[in-house]
Amino acid sequence: MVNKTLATCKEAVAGVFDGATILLGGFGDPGLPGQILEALRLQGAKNLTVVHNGSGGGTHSLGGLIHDGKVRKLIASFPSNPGNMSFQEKYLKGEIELELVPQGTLAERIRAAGAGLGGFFTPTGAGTDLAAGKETRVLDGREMVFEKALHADFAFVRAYRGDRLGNLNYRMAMRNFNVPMATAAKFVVAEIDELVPVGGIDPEDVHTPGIFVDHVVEVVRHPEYLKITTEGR
Amino acid sequence: MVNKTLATCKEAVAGVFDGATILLGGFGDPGLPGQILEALRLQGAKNLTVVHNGSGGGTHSLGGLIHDGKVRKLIASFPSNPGNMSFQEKYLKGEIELELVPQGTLAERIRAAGAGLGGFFTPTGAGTDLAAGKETRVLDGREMVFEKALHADFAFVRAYRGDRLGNLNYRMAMRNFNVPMATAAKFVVAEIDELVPVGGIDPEDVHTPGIFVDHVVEVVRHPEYLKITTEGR
Amino acid sequence: MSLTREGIAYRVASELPDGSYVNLGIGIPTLVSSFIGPNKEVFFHSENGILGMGPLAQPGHEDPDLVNAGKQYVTLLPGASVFDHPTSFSMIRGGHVDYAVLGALEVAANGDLANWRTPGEKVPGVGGAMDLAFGVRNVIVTMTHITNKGKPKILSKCTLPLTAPHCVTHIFTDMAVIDVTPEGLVLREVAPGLDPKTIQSHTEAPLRVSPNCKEMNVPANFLAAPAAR
Amino acid sequence: MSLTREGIAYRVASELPDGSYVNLGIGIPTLVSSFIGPNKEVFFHSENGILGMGPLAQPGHEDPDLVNAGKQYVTLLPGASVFDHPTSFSMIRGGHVDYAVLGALEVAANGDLANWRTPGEKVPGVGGAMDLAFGVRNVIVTMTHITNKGKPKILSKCTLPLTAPHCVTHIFTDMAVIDVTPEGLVLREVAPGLDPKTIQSHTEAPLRVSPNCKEMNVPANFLAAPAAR
Repeated sequence: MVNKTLATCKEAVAGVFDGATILLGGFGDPGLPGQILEALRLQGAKNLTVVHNGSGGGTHSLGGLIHDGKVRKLIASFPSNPGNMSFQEKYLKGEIELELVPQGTLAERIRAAGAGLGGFFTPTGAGTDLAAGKETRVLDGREMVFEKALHADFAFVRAYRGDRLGNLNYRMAMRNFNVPMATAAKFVVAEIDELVPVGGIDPEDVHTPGIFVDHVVEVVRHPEYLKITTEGR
Repeated sequence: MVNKTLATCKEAVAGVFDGATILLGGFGDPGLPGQILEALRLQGAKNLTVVHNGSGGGTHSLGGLIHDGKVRKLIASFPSNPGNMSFQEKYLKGEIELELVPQGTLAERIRAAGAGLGGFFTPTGAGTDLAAGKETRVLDGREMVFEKALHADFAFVRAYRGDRLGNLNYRMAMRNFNVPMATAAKFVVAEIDELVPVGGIDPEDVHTPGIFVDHVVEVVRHPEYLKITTEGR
Repeated sequence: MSLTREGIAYRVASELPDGSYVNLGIGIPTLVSSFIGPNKEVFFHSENGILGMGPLAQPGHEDPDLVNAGKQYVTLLPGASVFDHPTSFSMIRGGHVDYAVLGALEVAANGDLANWRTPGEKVPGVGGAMDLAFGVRNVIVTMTHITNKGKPKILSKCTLPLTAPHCVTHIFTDMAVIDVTPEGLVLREVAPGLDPKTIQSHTEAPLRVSPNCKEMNVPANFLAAPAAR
Repeated sequence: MSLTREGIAYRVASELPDGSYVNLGIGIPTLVSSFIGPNKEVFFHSENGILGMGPLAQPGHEDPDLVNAGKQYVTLLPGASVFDHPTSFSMIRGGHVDYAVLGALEVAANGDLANWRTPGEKVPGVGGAMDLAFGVRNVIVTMTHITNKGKPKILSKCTLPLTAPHCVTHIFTDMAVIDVTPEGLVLREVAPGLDPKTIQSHTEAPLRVSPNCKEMNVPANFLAAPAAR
């Protein structure tokens, strides 16, 4: 019988090796696999290339990974949030490399990798500094930039419900980068709020089918998360 | 107040002009906008380019459009079903042009158009007759073929539920080509089983957000459809 | 007189047609949603995967899984939908979003937009700004007409790195409403009490004055003395 | 003895590992799903947007919105999901589907597959065949070993237009199980009563006989006299 459940986040990150490329889902808190990230920070792998919309913050989770010097390179669209001091310090000291990618291009490059495509032409960025040196051609009457698929060794995502087959369902704005990221890595683990029996997610409500997912790990939301719901932020 | 509902399928096709390119959703019966198609056949526009997975059959709906000589060109992946006599006869007489596209490439070309991308590289078809004369390059270690976005003037799709804002929800295997097609034409109309009040589709169950849809038209399923459910086929 | 930030947002809100799909950037643009009256439906898009976004969540009623692109807790209106990033940026890049309302550092007479990289900025970040500027049909810029050092932001040519060339269609400032046309910038409205000559004096790029140029219709509580700038 | 169509399907079914994701083509491949025993879970994918497909619907219980790639009314098993074409072909082309079981007209020693265009065919159709052949890691071909005119289908080089080069990994026929390896075709199993020499005589491409080559383990009711071919 197929059983993709893991008991702990520690198991989820056990295989991460030095130099690995990691897709991290989430946009802000929704869909961020915060507890897997914290386990990853404690696991100790280094020289990581991390793909995420932002750069995290604080000293735990993604911000912590960066703070601890485990991230060699960040591929992101908006790493410049004023709260993300660790990234900014390391970046200004030249201790972390940054590949800055427009948000839609970042999502599409990840999707392309999961979909087996080699790359695509997008109008976004043509003629700007972010397309400097990139191949362009005119398609549908517009100048477009060639962007390559972005593959990874690991993807860590966060969903709301999951089952032992790896089927995932997201709440509200949790889907964001998680849906494409779950398709684009060799090893995919989802942090979930609730493990449900097979059939517990309606076939029409499966947002990430289990074929894309290697493991699910059920966690209790971190108090920080719960605080938000009751106190605001 | 926004109201995208139409009273009849006739209104849905009123604007179709000679020489138009039309995306037709559906795969087999599920998701096929059969009654809009029948209205289109009666409307009389000709020299149409039709994009659909197959070639229809019989003398109504898509098969009828072809039978009546309204289709100049078909862009399809599987037009060769033995039942589709009209297409086969016209094709063998040279009265209809065929652009044969692998099914996944067809879906992706339509999606690319809706997503504002100019084209993409896919491994599918590299080195075969269907990629003859097409640009190729090696990406991710594989030979890949360049395929262009496929735009259209009209898209006709079929969904299960819809609201006056154009939000659509599909049942079971109805999504197929409808989801990408609804994004890729200048004018998009959905045939639906049930018009529900705004808010009647849960935000997480909207499969085609209303931003992509110009109109919805509620229809009672054709008896042919109902026959299938009670008698099988 | 010049418009307050709320005044600019109010004026933009009255410009958005019934049934339009609109993405609001951070800053003044965020304020626009408050000024859509009850007589029209405007659908707000957030690039992290929301269409039909409602007001900010009331304190104590935040949904932890529902934030906007600025990471604020928001609500959904009836008829809203949620989706993933590829779908969200298909809406933007595919030309389905009708209006993007964005802040700007500089706008050029040809519609070039610079809003993603300031000169002194040490860490760059682009987010969805380029996708919006390249993908959306109508790009409305909202900003103060001049910098806080009194320098014009509407220029013959941008000096900062571009977000996108030829993308801005309308400029709404505390002083004026300006359309970007193939023939250059056209002054369509002026703030109450200001005249076209004054606007031109604060604008580096040449302005043509529309034959229909008029004073903006903005409630008095959204107006400030020029000194307030 | 040789295997019936059901026999070939039975043998393929026993090859599919627990937990594998499998797309079945039309013809003999469709029969495979009937022979997955209760001791393993195999997930069937249909390219029109279904994962976790169950058996054909019982007459009178068809769901009009649920067909498979062959347009037959099907059912869903618990844990199934439905999705659109782009997602479905992301699964195929992106290498997420573990096995494709396909029919073939010709297979070459290097794994080249020809199964989409017959010589006399007047109207071409490709469907999802190329996406499957290019995208899926393990491509299992099921077919009769020779044509109904007695000619071999396993050739040194395909004569018909290719579906994909170098894609076939395993060949299951009524006579044999053959693996496609970098060193060429390796005969792994023979039908009961047949010997490698007989198989080679019906195979144009050269076969290496695996040191572990053995008789197929197939129930007697799935075997037919060679004359039945």
